[in-house]
Amino acid sequence: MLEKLLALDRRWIFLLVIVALTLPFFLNLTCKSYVSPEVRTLYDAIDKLRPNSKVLMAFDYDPASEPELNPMAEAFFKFAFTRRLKVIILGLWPQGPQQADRVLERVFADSVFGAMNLQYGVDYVNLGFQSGNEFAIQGMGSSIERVFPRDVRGTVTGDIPIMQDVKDFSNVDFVFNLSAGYPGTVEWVQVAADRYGVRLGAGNTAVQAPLVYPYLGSGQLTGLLGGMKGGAEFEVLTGFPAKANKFMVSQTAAHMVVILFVIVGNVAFFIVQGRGRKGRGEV
Amino acid sequence: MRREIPLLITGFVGAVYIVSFFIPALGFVETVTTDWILIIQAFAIWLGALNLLKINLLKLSTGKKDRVYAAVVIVSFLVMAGAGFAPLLRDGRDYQAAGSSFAWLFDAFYVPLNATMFALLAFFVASASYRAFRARNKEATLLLLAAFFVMLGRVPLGDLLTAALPDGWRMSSWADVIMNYPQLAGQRAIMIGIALGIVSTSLRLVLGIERSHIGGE
Amino acid sequence: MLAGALAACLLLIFDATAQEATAPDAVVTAKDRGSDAGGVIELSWAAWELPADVARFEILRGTSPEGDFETVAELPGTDSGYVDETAVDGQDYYYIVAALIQTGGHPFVAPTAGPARSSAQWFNTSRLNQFIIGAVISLAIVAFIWAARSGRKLFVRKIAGLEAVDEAIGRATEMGRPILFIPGIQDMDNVETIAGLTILARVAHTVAEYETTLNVPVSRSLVMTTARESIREAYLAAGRPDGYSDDMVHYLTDEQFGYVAAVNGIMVRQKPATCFYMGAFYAESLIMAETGAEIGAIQIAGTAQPAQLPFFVAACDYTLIGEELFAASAYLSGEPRQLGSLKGQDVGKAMGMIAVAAGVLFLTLSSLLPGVDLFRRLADIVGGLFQVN
Amino acid sequence: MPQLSFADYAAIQVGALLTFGIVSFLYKDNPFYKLCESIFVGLSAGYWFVVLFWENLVPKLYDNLKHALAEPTTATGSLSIEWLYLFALLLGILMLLRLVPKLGWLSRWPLSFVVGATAGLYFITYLQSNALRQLQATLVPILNFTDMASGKGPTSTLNAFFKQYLGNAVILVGTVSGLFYFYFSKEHKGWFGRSARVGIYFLMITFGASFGYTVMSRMSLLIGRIDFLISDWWPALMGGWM
Repeated sequence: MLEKLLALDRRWIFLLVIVALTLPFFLNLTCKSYVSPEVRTLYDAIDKLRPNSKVLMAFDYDPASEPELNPMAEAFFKFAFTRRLKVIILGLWPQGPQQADRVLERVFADSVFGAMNLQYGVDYVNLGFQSGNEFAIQGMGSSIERVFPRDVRGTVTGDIPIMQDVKDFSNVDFVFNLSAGYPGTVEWVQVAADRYGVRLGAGNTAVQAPLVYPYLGSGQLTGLLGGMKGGAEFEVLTGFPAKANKFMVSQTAAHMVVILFVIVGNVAFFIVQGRGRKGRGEV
Repeated sequence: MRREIPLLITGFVGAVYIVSFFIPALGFVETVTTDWILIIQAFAIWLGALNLLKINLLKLSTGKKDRVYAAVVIVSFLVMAGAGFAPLLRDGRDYQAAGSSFAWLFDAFYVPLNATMFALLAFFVASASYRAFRARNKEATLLLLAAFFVMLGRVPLGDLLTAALPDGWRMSSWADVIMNYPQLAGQRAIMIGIALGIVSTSLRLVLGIERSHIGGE
Repeated sequence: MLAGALAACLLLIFDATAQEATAPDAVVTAKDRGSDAGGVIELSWAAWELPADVARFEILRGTSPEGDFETVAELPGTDSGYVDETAVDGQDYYYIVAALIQTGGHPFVAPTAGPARSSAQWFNTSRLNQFIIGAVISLAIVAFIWAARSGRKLFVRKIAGLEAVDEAIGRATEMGRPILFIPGIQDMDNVETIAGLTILARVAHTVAEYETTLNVPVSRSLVMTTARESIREAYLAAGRPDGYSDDMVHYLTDEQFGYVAAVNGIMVRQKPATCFYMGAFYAESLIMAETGAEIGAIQIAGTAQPAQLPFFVAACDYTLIGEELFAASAYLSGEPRQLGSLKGQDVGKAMGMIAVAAGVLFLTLSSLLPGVDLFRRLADIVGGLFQVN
Repeated sequence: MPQLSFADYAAIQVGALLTFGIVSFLYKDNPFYKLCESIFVGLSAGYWFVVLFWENLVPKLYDNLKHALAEPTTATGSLSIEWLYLFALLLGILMLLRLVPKLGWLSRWPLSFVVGATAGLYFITYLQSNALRQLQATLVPILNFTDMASGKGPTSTLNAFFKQYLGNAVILVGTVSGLFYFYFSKEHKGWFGRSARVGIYFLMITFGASFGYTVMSRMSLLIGRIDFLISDWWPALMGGWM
C-alpha cells in the first residue's frame, strides 16, 4: 500500500492541484491576513490626495503576470475613482496598456462605477505604450507630451482635457507602477523618484517584490503591494474585495497541496525504508 | 580551405570583439555585429521554415494515419505567414496593427496556447516536488528542508504554525534568511563558475581548439 | 601573476586620485570624459551652494569666453551635472550654468567654466583591471593548453553526469529505443548553445558506434545547420558516414512553448530511452524533464541558467551544474589540449578565492581596528581589482 | 456582461478549446492535444518567420542599405557606415547557400562569424557581470565591529540578526566552498574533498530554496487560465455575440 503511494500515478497530484485551484472560485472564502505596513502606506498616501489630483499609472507587465497584477490595478482604479482622482495610464511594456483596458472594462462592469459615468479624456486617459525603458521615464521628466504625443485613440495629447495642465512629473501627484520585471519599479525609483522627486508606489509580482523591498526602507518607494498577498490586502483595505482575495485562497490551497504531498511522500518513504531495514538488514 | 577560413573568421571576429571592449574607438563593433547576427538569423529562418514544410509534406505524402496533423502544421504556418506578409501588398509595415487578421490570430490562438503551455508548470512543480523532495540522503534532505521552509514561509500557514515566536522570527523570516544567505552564496558560486567556464570556452573557440561547430577535426 | 595584477591596480587607484584635482574656487567644472571615443565633455556643479527651490538649470555653451552662448540643455532642479555629447574634438568650449528659481526671482548664474576640450583616448583605462584579469586568466588557460600539448599528464576529476553518458547511450541501444537530444531553446549567439552542440558532437560519435537512433529537434535554424554539420562529421569520424541523415535534426518552431508542446509530443510517442538537455533553458525545463521522467527515460541535463538548475536537479538523473556544462565537451573529448583549458579555469577560481579571502580579512581587520589605515587601504586595492563599470 | 463582437466571441471560444486541448495532455496523449500541438507549431513558426522579416530584415538591412544608397558618403566625405551592412547581406546569402548541395559548405562562414562574435561578447560580459561583480559583492567584513561598537543595526528580527552576525560568514563560506566543488583539477579527497562536500550542501540548499520560492508564481499562471475560463469564456458561452 505504502509502496504504491510512493510510486503514485502523478495524475492524482494533477487532479488535486486543479481542484485546489478551482474550488475557491466557487466558494465564498477569504484568506484572513493582517495588513502589511507597506500596503497600509500606499493606502494612506492615496487616501490623503485631494479630489482631482492627478495619478499616473504605469502598466509594465504582460499577460503572464495578469493574475497577480490585474487585481491590484482593479482595486487601485476603484479606489482612485471613488476618491475622484484623475488617472493617466501608460505602459513601458508593449502589452501593458491593453491590460489597463481590460481591467477598466471590469471596473465599469461593476454597476457602482458604471453609474459614475466617468469620461474618457476627462477622468482618465490611456496614453499607450512607449519604448525606451528608463529613457522614456527620463523624457517624461521634461515633457510627458513629447514622450507620449498621442493617446491610444490617436488623439493628440495636448488636446486631451485631463492633460491640459500636465506638463511633466511636477504636475503629477502620485505615480503607481505595476511591474513584472525590467523595465519596472527599479527604473521608476531610480529615475522618477530619485531624479524628479516623484511620489511613487508600486505593485509587484511575488518574484519581483524582494528586489524592491530595500527602496521602501529608504523612503524612495511610498508603499508596495507584493504578489497576490499584497493585492488581497489592498482589496480588503480599500473595501473592494475581489479577485486577489479569491486567487489568494486558490494559490494558498494549491501550495498546501504541494506541501502536503511532500510530507506524505516523506512519511511513506521513511516507513517503507524502516521496514526494508528490518527485513533485509540493508536498504 | 573549407575548414581553415571558418576557423580564421571565428578567431578574428572573436579577437576583435574582445579588443574593442578596451578601445573606445572600436565601440561601433558591438552595434554592427549585433545587427549582423540579427540579419543572419532572419535569413536562416528560411532554412528552418523550409525544413518544417518539407518534413510535413513528406508525412502528408506517406499516407499514414496521422497525416492530417502534418496538414494542420502546413496550413497553420501558411495562414499565419500570409496574414503577416499582407502589408507588403499595400506597401505598409504595420503587420501587427490592431484589428488585422494577424493580430486576431495572435490573440485567439497564440496567446491561449502559450499561456496554457506555460501554466502546465503549476502541475509539474507539484509532481516534481513529490518525487524529488524525499530525504534519501544528506544532500536530498537539505534540498527538501530548504524547499519546505521556503514554501511554507511564503503562505500564511507558515507564520501561523510559528505564531508563538515573536514578530520577525516566524517562518516567513526563516524563508527570507535562507534566500538571502545560503541561497545567495550557492548562487554566487554557480555564477562565478559559469563565468570562468564561459571565458575558457570562448577562448577555446577563438583559438580554434574547440571546432566541433564547424564539423570537428 | 597575482602580485603583478595587484601592483597594476595600485597604480590605477593612485592615478585616478591624481586626475580628480581641480581648481578649488570653480563652482562648475567642465572637463573631457576619459576613456571614450571623443566628443564628450562632462559638467559638474555638485559643489555649488544654491537655495533649495531651484526649478531648473539652463546650460549655455560657447566657443569663446566672451561671446555667443547658446542653450544646449535644460535640466530639472535636482540635477548636479550634465554630459555634453555634442562636442567636436579639439575645439575649446566655455559653459555657463544658470539656476532658475521656482518663485521666478533672479536666476543664479555660475562663473563661466572652461575652456574644456574633448578628445578620444585609445585605451579605456577604467577597464584596465578587467583587461589584466582577463589577460591573466587567458594566459593561464593558454599555458596549460601548451603544457598539455607537450605531453604533460593532467588530472581532471570525475564528473558524474558525464560518466553516465556512455551507459545511457548503451541502455537506449539495448532497449532499441531512440535517444533525444535537446540543445536548449536559444540560438547560436549564446555560448551555452555552442557548448551544448559540442557535447552533441561527442554524443553523436558514441551513438554512431552503437548504431542507435538519434533525434535532435531544434528551435532555431542556425542551430539546425550547425547540429547537422557536427553530427555528420561525428558519424564520419566514427566510420559510419552512411548512418547519418539530415533528418536526425529537424526544426520545429522558434517559439519557446510551441517547441515544448512538440517535444512533449515526440517524447510520449517515440518513448526515447535517454534524453539529453544541454544548453540554455528557461521555464520549459521542468515541462520537458517531467515528461521525460514520466516515460521512464534516463535524463542527463546541463545548463548555465541558475534559475532552471533546481528543476533539472529535481527531475533528472544527472545534472551538469553551470561550469560543468562548459567543461563537459573538453572532458568528453579526452583531448589533452581541451583538458588543459579546464586547469586554466581552476587557476581563475583559485585567484578569485584567494582574493576574496584576503579582501574579507582586510575588511574585517579594518572594522576591528579602525585606527589602522593600512587594512582599509589593502581592502580598497582588492575592491579596485573587481571594480566594474 | 456586455455583448461581444463576433471576432471577440470567436477568439474566446477558440482560446478555451485550445486551453482544454493542451491541458488534456496531462491525462494522456490524445488526438485533441495533437491537433493543438500541430496548430501551435505551425502558427508560431509562421509568427516568428514573419516577425524576423519585419523586425530584423526590414529595419536592419533594408533601411540601412537604403540609407547608404541615398547618402553614400558622410559630411566629411568618407563612406557611410551603413555600407558595412553589405557584408551582412553577403553573409545572409551565404547562409541560404545551404540549400545548394555543392555550395553548402559556404554557410560555415556566417556561422563562424556568429560563433566568433558570441565568443567575444560572452568572454567580456561574463567576466564583468558574473565573475567580477559577484566577487566584489562578496567583499564584506565577516563581522562589522565598527557597527557593533556603535550599537548600530537592530537585532530584533531574525533577518537583522543574520545581517549583523552570521550572514556574511555564511555567504563567504558558501561561495568559497561552492567554488571548491567546481574545482576540476584536484581529486575531491581529504580536506579538499570535505570543503567541496560543504559546497555541495550549499548548492543543494540553493536549489531547494529557489525551487520552493518559484512554486507560488507557477500556481498563479494556472490561476490565470482558470480565471479566463470562468470569467471570460463561460459568460461568453452563455451570452453569445451581437
